[in-house]
Order: sequence, then C-alpha cells, then structure tokens
Amino acid sequence: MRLIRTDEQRELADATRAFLAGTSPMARVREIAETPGVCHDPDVWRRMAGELGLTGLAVPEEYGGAGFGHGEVAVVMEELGAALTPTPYLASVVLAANVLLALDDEAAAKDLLPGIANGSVIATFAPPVPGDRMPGARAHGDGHTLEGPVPRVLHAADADLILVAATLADEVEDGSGPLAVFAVDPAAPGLTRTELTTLDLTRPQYRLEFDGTPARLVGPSDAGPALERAMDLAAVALAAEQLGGMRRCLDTIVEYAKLRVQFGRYVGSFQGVKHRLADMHCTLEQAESIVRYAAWAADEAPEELPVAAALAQSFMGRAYFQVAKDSLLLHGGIGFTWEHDAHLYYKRAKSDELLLGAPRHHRARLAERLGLVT
Amino acid sequence: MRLIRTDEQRELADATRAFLAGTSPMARVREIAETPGVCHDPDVWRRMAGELGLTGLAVPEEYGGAGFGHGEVAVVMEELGAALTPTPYLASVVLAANVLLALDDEAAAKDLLPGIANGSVIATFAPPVPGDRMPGARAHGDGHTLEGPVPRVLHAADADLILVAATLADEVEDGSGPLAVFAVDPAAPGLTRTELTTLDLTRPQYRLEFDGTPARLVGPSDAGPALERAMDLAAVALAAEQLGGMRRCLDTIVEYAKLRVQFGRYVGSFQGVKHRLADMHCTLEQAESIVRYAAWAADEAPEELPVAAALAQSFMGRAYFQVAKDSLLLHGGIGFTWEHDAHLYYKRAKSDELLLGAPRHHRARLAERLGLVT
Amino acid sequence: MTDIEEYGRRARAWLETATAGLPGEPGLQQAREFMARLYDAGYSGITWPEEYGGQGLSVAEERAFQQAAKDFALPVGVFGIGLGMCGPTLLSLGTEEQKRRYIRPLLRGEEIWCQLFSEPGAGSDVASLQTRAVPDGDGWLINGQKVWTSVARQADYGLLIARTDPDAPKHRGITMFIVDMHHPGVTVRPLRDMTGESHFNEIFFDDVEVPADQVVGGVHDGWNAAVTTLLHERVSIGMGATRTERPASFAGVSRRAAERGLTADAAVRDRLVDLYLRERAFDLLNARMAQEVKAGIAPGARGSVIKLLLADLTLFGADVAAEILGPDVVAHDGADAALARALSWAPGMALGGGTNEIMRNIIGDRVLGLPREPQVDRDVPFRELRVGTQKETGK
Amino acid sequence: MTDIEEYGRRARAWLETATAGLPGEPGLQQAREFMARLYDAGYSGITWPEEYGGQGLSVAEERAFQQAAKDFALPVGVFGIGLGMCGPTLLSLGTEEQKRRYIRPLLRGEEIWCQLFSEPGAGSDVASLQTRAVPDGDGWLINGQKVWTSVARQADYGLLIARTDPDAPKHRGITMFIVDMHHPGVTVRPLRDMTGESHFNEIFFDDVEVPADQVVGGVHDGWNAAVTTLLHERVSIGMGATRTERPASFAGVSRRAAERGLTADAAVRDRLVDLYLRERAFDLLNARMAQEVKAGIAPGARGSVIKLLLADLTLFGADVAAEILGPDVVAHDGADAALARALSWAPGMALGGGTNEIMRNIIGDRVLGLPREPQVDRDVPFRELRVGTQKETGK
Repeated sequence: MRLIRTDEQRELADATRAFLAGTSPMARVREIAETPGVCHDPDVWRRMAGELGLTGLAVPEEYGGAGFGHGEVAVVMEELGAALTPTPYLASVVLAANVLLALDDEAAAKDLLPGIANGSVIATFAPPVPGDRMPGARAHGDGHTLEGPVPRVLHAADADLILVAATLADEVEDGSGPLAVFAVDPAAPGLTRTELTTLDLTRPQYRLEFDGTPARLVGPSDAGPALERAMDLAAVALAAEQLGGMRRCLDTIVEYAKLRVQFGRYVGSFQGVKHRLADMHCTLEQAESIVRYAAWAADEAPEELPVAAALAQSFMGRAYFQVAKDSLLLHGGIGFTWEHDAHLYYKRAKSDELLLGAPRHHRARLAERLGLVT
Repeated sequence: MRLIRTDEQRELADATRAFLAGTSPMARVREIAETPGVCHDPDVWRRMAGELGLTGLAVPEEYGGAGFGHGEVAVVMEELGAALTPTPYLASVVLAANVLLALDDEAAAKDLLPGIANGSVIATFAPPVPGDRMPGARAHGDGHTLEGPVPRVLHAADADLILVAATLADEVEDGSGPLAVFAVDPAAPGLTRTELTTLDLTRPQYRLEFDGTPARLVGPSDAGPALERAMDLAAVALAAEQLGGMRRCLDTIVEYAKLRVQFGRYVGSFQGVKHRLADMHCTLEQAESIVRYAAWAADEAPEELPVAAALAQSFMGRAYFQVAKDSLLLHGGIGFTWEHDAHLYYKRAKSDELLLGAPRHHRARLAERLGLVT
Repeated sequence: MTDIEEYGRRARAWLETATAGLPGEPGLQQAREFMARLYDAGYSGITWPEEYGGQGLSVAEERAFQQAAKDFALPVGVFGIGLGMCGPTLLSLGTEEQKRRYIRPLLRGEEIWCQLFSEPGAGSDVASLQTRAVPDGDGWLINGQKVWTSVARQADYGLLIARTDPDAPKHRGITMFIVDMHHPGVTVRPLRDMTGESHFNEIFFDDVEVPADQVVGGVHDGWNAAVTTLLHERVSIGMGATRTERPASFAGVSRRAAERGLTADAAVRDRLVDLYLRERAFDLLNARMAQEVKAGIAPGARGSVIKLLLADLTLFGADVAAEILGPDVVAHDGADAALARALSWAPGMALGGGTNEIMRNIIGDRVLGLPREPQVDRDVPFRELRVGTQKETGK
Repeated sequence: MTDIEEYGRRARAWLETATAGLPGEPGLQQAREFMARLYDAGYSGITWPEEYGGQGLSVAEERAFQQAAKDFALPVGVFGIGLGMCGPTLLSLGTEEQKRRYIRPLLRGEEIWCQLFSEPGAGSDVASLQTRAVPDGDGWLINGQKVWTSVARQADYGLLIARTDPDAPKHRGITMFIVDMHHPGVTVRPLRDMTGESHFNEIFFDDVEVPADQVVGGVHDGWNAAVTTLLHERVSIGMGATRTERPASFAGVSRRAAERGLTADAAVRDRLVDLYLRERAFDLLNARMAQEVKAGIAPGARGSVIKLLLADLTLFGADVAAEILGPDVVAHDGADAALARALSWAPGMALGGGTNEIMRNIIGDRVLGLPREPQVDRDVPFRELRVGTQKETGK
C-alpha cells in the first residue's frame, strides 16, 4: 500500500499547478463561468492535451495514450479541483475514457479512445445515478435507436461524443433491465440538449432527450460490471478533485486568519477560529490519506477498489462541503459576497457531493461492499 | 400549548429540590451506589411518599392518588435526574403505575394502584424493548404461568410487585404474538433474579428467569395499545430526568470554568471552552422546550403524545449524553477520577439513552408517527 | 371581550379591508401609500409618544395588532429598519428637534431610513470602524465606506456612526449622525452576494457635510448609541424568526421526498428525522421564549441562542434537502430552484447580524456569565490599533 | 540480504526463543528477568551510547528491531516511561555521573523509572506547578503533590519538576530532579479513575531530601528539561496508536451486530459505515504518516492530529457500539463487559497526554502557523499568578 506520491507524481503535480496558475487564475475561471455558452477555454484544453499530455495519461499506449495510471489522473484532478478550472477533463478523460476502457470493446476503443487521449475529441458520459430514469434502446437494422431522457450530462454542449447508458428495451422485465452503453453523435437526429441551471457555474450540465436517435452499441449488452468499474474510477478521480478543493479552501482561510484583525488581534489567534481550523486540518489529513489510498488501489489493487472508491466518496463528499462551508463562514461577511471566491468552492463542494449520486447511495454501496448486507 | 411551568409546578420543583438536597447529597448517592445490595434509601422513599406525596401524583384519586398529571411527575423526575438519587421512582411511579392505568383493568387497578400511590408498595415493570426476547405465558387453571427470560428489569430486588409483558403462548404465530401484561409476586415459585452489571451504579437492573411462575393477567389479552401509551408516558418522564441531569452537568462545568485557572486565565474565558459551553447551553434550551412540550402533551393533548414522546427520546438521549460527555471532558483530568461526579452523569446519560431501547428505535418510531413510512 | 381583544378585532377588520386591493408584489409607491393609510388609521407607532406622531398606547395594543397582522402580508419591509431600529434610537437619544422633525414622516412612510454601521474592515468588530467625521465649520465632513446596508437605494436618511476621535480608545471616539442619503457625496452601489443577487449595498461617503444638529446622542458617545440600535436589531432578527420562510423545511422536504418515492429508504427517513428534530426543537424553543416574554421574563441575551440555532438550522436544512433529494437540486431545470437558492442563501443567516462566533461569545459572557476574554484593544488609542486586514509584524 | 535485514532476522529469531517460555501475564519479577536478557542480548538501548551501556548503533537497527518486535507481546510495559522518556532526558541533559549511575540499570530493568510532572492544580498548564523545592543544606527539600503517575508503585526513581523560584515567571523558576521513590517522605496512593480501577497514582512529597547532584539540566532551567521529556511523550503516545486495543472497533462491533441479526436494519448499517469511515480514515492517516517518516519527512506537531483523532475515534467507537448493540451494553451479565468498559475508558484517551483543546492549540499554532493567543501569564512572577481553582476577584 503506497500512501505517498512518487517523485514523478510530485513533478506532475508541480507542472500542472504551475500551468493552471498561469492559464486559469480565478479571474479567468469567473470569466468563463459567467459567460453564457462558454464552458471551458479551448486553448487551455489544447495545451493540456498537447504540451502537458494530460488527456491521455491513463489511456494505454495501444489506444494512443501515455499508459500511466489512475494515480496520475488523480494528481491532475487534485490540481484542477484546487484551481476550479472549468474543463471537460472529468467528463472526457475520466468518465468517458474509463467507461470505454472498461467495456472491453476492441473496435470501439480503437475508434474512439485515440481522439480522447490526444484531446482532439471531447467526450462525455452520463453516469447512471441510482433513482434516475434511463433512456431505452431498441435494435434498428444494424444499430440501435434511443428513446427517452438522460437527466444530467456534464459538458454535453462541448462534447464531440456522448456516451450514455440505456436499457435494452427487449430485455426489460418489471420496468428494469441490464444497462448497455451507447455512443451518440451530438449532431444525430432526434437529440435535444437543454442546459440546466447549475449551482456550480464552472461545470455545466445538460438534460438530453432522445427521440429515435441513432446510436452505436459499445461493449456487451449487459455492461453492469464495466459500468461499476468505470464509476469506481470516477469516484476516485472525483475524490482527488475534492481533496484539491478542500486543501485550497483551508489554505485560503488560514492565510486570511493570519491577516485579518478583529478586536485588536489576528482572528486566527482566537481559539474559536483556531480550533475550528485545527479540526479542518484534521479532516484534510484524513482526506489526503483516503484519496492516496484509493488512487493506489485503482492502479495496484483492483480487488480493493470497490471498497476504496465507496470509502472515498462516502468520506469526501461530506468532508469537502464541511470544509468549504466552514471556510466561507470563517471569512465573515466578505465570504458571502459574489466577488469572494469562497462561494465558488462551496458550490463546487455541494455539487461534487451529489455528482455521482446522493451520499446515501455511496454509503449503502460501502455497506454492501463491506459485507454488512447479508 | 403550554411550555412554561405553572406556579404550582415551580413550587413542587422547589420543594423536591430542597428535599433531595437535604436527603440525597452526592455523598449519599455514592454510598448507596457503592454498597452491594442497597439500591435506594427506604427512609427517603417513605418521606417522598408521605411528606411530599410524590408517589401518587399522577394516580387518580379513586385509586388513592392525588389526581395531578404527568406534568407534575415530570417535575419530580427532573429533580431526581439532577440529583441522581437512587430510587425506584421511575420503576414504580412511572413505569408500573402508568401501565396499570393504561390497561384499564378496574379490579387490578383497585388492587394494585393504591399501594403504589401511597408508596407502601414498590412496583416495577419491565418495558418491552424492540429486539428483546419476551417470556411466554400459558393459561393454567384460573391464572397463568410464565416461562422464559426477561432481559432487564429495573429495581427488581426492591420490588414488591413485578409487572411483565409476555406473549400468550396460544396466540403466537410465526414466533410472535400480541403482548399481555402479568403481575408477578417476587416471592412466587420459579422466579430467579440475577443482578446485572450496570454501567450506571445508581440504577440496578436484573434479569428475570421464569420457570412455571404463577402470574396474574392484568388487562386485555392484547395489551398493545396500553403498552404503547405506557411507554410513551415513560419516554416523557425519562426525558424529564434527562433534562434535569443535563442541566446539572452544564451548571457544574460552567461553575468550574469560572473557578479553574490555566495559563493565568479562568478556563471559561478561553473561547475553546466558552464556545463549547455556549453550544451546550443551546442544547439545553432546546431540550427544555421539548420536555415541557412533551409533558404538556402527556396531560393535555393525547393525540400529540405519540409524536411528542418519540421526539423527546430521539432528542434527549443523544443530547444528554453529549452534554454529560463534554462536561466531563471539559473538567480535564479531574473529570476522569472516580471521586469526581462527572462520570456518574456520563454513565447515567448513556444508560438513559438506551433504557427504553436503542436510539434507532425511537427514531424509527418517530418517522413512523410522522407519517414518513407509507 | 376585553378592550384589548376588541382593539385586536378592529385591527384585523381594518387590515382585511386595507390589504384587499394590494397587488401581489407592491411597488415602492404602493408601499408608501399603504404606510400612510396605516398611520392615518392609528396603527403605526402604536406605543410611540403622541407628541411625535405615535399613538401613545401600551405594549398590549401593540401585541394585539402584531397578533392580528401575522396573517396578512403587509408591504412594510422597506420601512423595517426605520421602524425597528432608527426610530427607537431617535426616541431614546435624539434631541427634541430631531424627534419632531423625523419621527412622524418615518411613521407615515414618507421618509425611509437605513442604518450605516458595518464596514468592510471592521466586520464583527463594529467598533473598529474607520469612516471619519472631522469638524467642518459648524458641522462635520464625512469620508469613508459602509457596507451590508439594506434599503439604501430607497432611503432618504441614514443613521451613521463615524470615528471622531482617533486618539481615544476605539469605543470612545465614535459619534452617531443622521445623514441625508440624497447628498451628492453619497454613492450607493448594490453589493452582489453569493446568491448572485443584490440584497445589500455598499455606500461611499465623499466629503459629505452633516450639520452639527444632526449628531445623535452626544459627540464621541456614538458607541453607546450604536449599542442601543444593535440591541433592537438582535431582538428583531431573533424574535421574528419563525416567520422567516424556510424552503428547506421538514414539511417541504419530506413532501418532495415522498412524491419521489424516496421515503421508502430508511436512510432517507433517518435524515428527515434529523431535520425534524432540529426544526421542532427550534420552533418549540421559539414558542417557549415567546411564552416567557408574555409571562414577564425578559429574553435578554438569549436572543443569541435563537440566532445561533436558526443559522445552524438554515444551513442544515439546505444541506440535508440536497442530500435527500439528490443531484436534481444542484442541476435543475427550474423545479428545484428554491432549494438550490436555499443553499446559496443559507450562509447569510450565519453571517448577518453577528457571526456564530460572536453569538457564542455573547451566550458565554452574558447568558452563562463566564469570564471575559482578555481585551487587548480596550485602552489603546485607535490610531495605534491594528484593524482590518494586515500582515503580522512581530507582535 | 543487507546487514540491517540480517540484524532484523537475528532479532526475530532471538525474540522467538526468548518469549517462548513467558507466561500469559508475566509478573514484575519475570518482566525484570526478561529485560535483563534483552539487555544482555544487546537489544536494549540499541541507539544509546556504548559508554553508558547502550549499543551505539543507528536508528536503522532500532527500527529493524521494532519491526521484528511488533509481532511479540514483550513484558516491557513497566519500563516504558524510563526507556521512552526518563532515559532520553538523562542522556540529553544529565551530568556524566548521572548517566554513568542510572542508564545501565535502567536499560537492564534493574531500576524502574516514573515521571513526576502533572499536578492536580496545574492540569494542562503543566508549568503552573506548585510543588516546591527549597535549598536545604547541600541539597533540596521537596514538598508537594503529583498526580497521573504511571508505574509509581513499582518505580525506584522518578524524574520530578518542582518550583525553585516563585519570584520568577512561571516557566523560569522550575528545576528538574531525580527523586528516590523509596524515600520515606514519598507516599504513593493509587488513584481510582472512572473505570473503577486504578491505572495511575497520586504521589505526596513530605520533606523529601534530594542531594544537589540530582538536579537535571540546571537549577531554574527545569521547564526546558520538561519540554524535552514531553516531546518524547507526545511521540510515544501518537505513533504507537495503531497498536492500542480498540474493543469498539468496526470489525468487532459489526461482527456482534451481525450475530444478533441487527445488520438487517439499514439504520444499523449506516451507523456502522460511520464507524468504518472514522476508523479507516484514522488508520490510513497513521499509515501515511509512517510512510512519510520513513521517507524522511519529520511528523513534527502533526502527532497532535493523530492524538486528537484517536481521542475522537475512541469516544465515538464506544458510543456507537452501545448505540448499535443496545441496552445490553450498559446492563450486562458479562457478555458485553468489554464494551461497557470501553465507555468508561474512552474519555481517558481525550484527557491523557493533553486535552483536545491543547491539541487544537498545538495544531493551530505549530502546524498551521496561526498567531498565538495573547499570553497573560508569561512575564508575571509566579507568586502573583492565579493558579489552580479560585474565585474570580474582579480581574
């Protein structure tokens, strides 16, 4: 079990951090977040893909990637989470790439992964969240057509390729059936995208509505195990993002507590503030340990991944929001203003907590994987 | 809805408090708690019954009581909880008397209640707790005999009369059946009492084992609704005890924080301590409101009692333990010593939290009564 | 029927008629007209002295009116600061001329008031304010910045505190002024908060002249005046709490959860129970304190308990609603807009009117009587004091 | 195989033989004999200087031995204070004579040591101690009381700090002494704690003479000496944490819950998940810090994070175990005795070795680098200082 980074990972973190500090300062984050129709900076994306090679990190070399691991993706996600960079990285490199890899469909992988790996294709995948209605798929000649809504898809407007999970209509019994994954061309007929109002302005989401939309089946007709693995990997990557955001929140408020004076003293000298910051630091120390462990498990201990992923999301959702909230509150009135960045992290934290499903679903999954359900 | 005490209730509280201060100081509480075989002070009991008339408060006059309400019993319980007085009051006046009243068995009430009301009889009732095995009852000539264990009964060694709930063996289907209540003479054949090791030394508990023990059926063969009401009234009375203990814990640590000096300052002047005490005070303010409401509902709004009782136990169990624990911890090392009283409250608080069943049972009951279970 | 009951009955009858023609969202002009009618009917300033335009009645009548008014949506929000804080401060500390000049128009809704205490550099430590007022001819010249001011855009007058003696310790060199909000040196700028909307304003003062007779409560004695005003604020924030809308209420969230079939999950029910416990505990405490007040027990600093618990409940409710109802709350097509907004609005309750830390200090010091924190700034001349945001320099 | 691996292999082989004949609960005499064998085999004081009886080897050998020893139950608990705290302090600050006299018997288990710092009146504020040492002929005369002393009943010597200059500020008038625990003026009284058992002692000093050459680290300079000792304490409490037995562990509680059929209830599973999350987070943090130490990153004050989280986990585990397993835990016939005891023992973890508040101060000050609390007692002569428990008198 390895809980500290390799030298290479530290270098990757430093390079990514430096790149984002230069290309994605908070002023730029806000500009993109507040401009309708703009969801990320294509220049930054090109440089992330080209100069830094971040988009193909965990994609095997045979599909045009660098063949590194999920630990490296976690390093990047942590920096993106700290910087709040608006980017389709999670949608394309984490969600879409991992589901394609997990589906084990050689032809589709060869077709679709190289573009994702070199950044020329932005893909997205709508993670199936417990409780959501799924679209239905029907065989139609050589291919399939899709029918029905997908409630939430990240970055669907930027995407050149949309992957969705759908139930095969012919195999449905009692209203549910196995899920299969389909690749959809965003320009395909019968596809309507509606932008949703998101709490987190840095990460746009869309509702899709299919109406006889042609789609390509990827992988087996029961993609259950592949989806599970892809979702576990997404849970780990998201946890890294959450860790990065959490650390930034704590750093920011600690810095402020050393500068802000009230009642003739630095506010950080008041135990009311100091003890809360100490508790937040304890949360961060635990969070980092869990995220490092989950990232290690993703690459090195596939048998531990299911528990590690559920652990990571069960812990991080709550922990990040708590720290982001306390950081905002401890800033006092200024933390409530639009101009201050605290609310951006607060909103990201809450959105992240719910991104892969409500917290109770992660906890229930953890209980199940720990063998508590008999 | 009345959330503040009447003048009469305030006088009753003052009189009870003064009486307990004189007869049940902590030194005496410890003496009784640490003496094997001694569970309460019979002199104090006689005076509580005679001079103060506390044992018959909520018993109707026709059964020899004073005909006051459960609000008055709550007043007494609050003082007993503050003083930690070892007494069978909860067992006899609350549990046993209320179950007898609720059963609506005129003959049994006339036989058994007057003794409880005037204190000459100490009764106890083993509250049926979810998950516990219940003894079985079998018709036997005119009466019944009991078979099997009762896991926990308060003050069974002091009791002149033991009431237990048992399943009527003939009506059991699939391992469970309606519960009926039986009166047992502690000297009856086939009854074994085993003293349990209790965390709370001030409140002894016993396991009973019946082996063909003769018993008198009281009330109907399905005592479900009566038991529910009696348990709700017990929940309210126990909540009052918890409130009294919680208040004493807070008072004690606030007093100490005004006297104890560390680093050249009264510890109560450190925000680390002050803010925690403020939070404890907030808990107390809420607790008092809930207990007053529940006590009011017990007398004046029987339709609100089921929710109020479940609310009271769901809130108070956690709240009292939290305050007792924080009070102990904030005392520092001295709070960990046997000589200090903090641990007596800590142990009482945890025991009270579990006395009528695990917290999840109260919460589940509350959810059900709020209509969340459909 | 007692006289008081009769008074309440008549008030209710009047309110029924008076509110009958009001639109759903009355504009400022309609609010002013309503206020004038309220005044003319004798329901504005019920307990205020007759000589300045009040009715000179007792708190019994006031309470009867409030009781009746609870069931009506009155368009009086814009007058709240004036009626709740500025007016009472003037009645306590104002000169005879000030009371004659300002109280009646305030009660009639002809003149709107705001309160100008908070500053960006001061925060919870209100007395460390840096807005300066220097003598200027017969009057004063004010320069500085205020923040978190409600109704500043509509206000005709503001009650402002400014530093008049920087050589005195910070509580002792402050003066309170009545400021004309229409003065050309006053600039009002809406402050956008984290909801994306603007509920408050920043106000900039650039050589604003204030005549000498507009000082309230004595030169350099403005801190005591401000405390008078703030006590009114705490009571009004605290006691009106039950009427605050709570979109993430137990009833609302459990209804939505049931509609979506979520209450079949025991984990969902358990979280709803958490919400119920906090909400019910809060409501019952509020009700008990109201009964105590009626019984003659002054709430004193316990208003801070209410404030702290309400802040906590507001955050918890918004949080738990999202937790239960899931991703739709944070990415919605309008259906869950109120809950999404509750998440953005919730921190405001913990920050406005004193942070949680300030509330805990008040509870510790004034309710529990704990020893005070050593105060390092009490006797230091203000100009030598560190204030606002600055680097640590040894210390 | 490297030399170090070979060292570890030999240590393991030796330990296997040496522990083979040990009874389950060795008595004091057996512990002493084992310690002597350990010393004679070269495994006591591995990094300590050879001239005083140590082995003069590097931390690499020490770590290899500890690694091997992890799998054996060694009866060395009674020597822990001496080996972990008193010995290192003497090595750092003791005179040549002291080191020659005391180190070897300490390492061989011939003489047992205890630590005499805590006082009932001082608590977390250790430096406010009131035990006095006054010059007496060539040496010193000690009077006062210490508390929370482990192994005092077995100890031959104690490292004690006492006040030698009450006119100096509190940190500057303290001296450290080596005290003979067999002196007739030393009375050891077991301290009964809330578990009902006695894990610690109170020690009373009544005119205990101490020769001048038993001062450690300079007269009036005992606070610095004590800090040296306490730093060793924090590390030993913190880093050994994973080895502490946790009766209310996730594995234990979930096993019992499953046995009783309770895990069918989603609410029970949810609470077990809470316990798992805290326990796993703690264990992973512990493991990560160990990896960092191995990689050369000193843990520094972060040991306080471990201590604080362990205190929290211990209390939470005991609490949640009772909550899940129900009334049987608090009223049992023996079956749940370990869980009942966990409830009584749990607060000890939050109190021993620094309260939670002290830990949070350390984390805030030394890990996060936050500005310090103003210190009101730093420069006041000790005799003018308020200490212990007393009424407020103005302030």
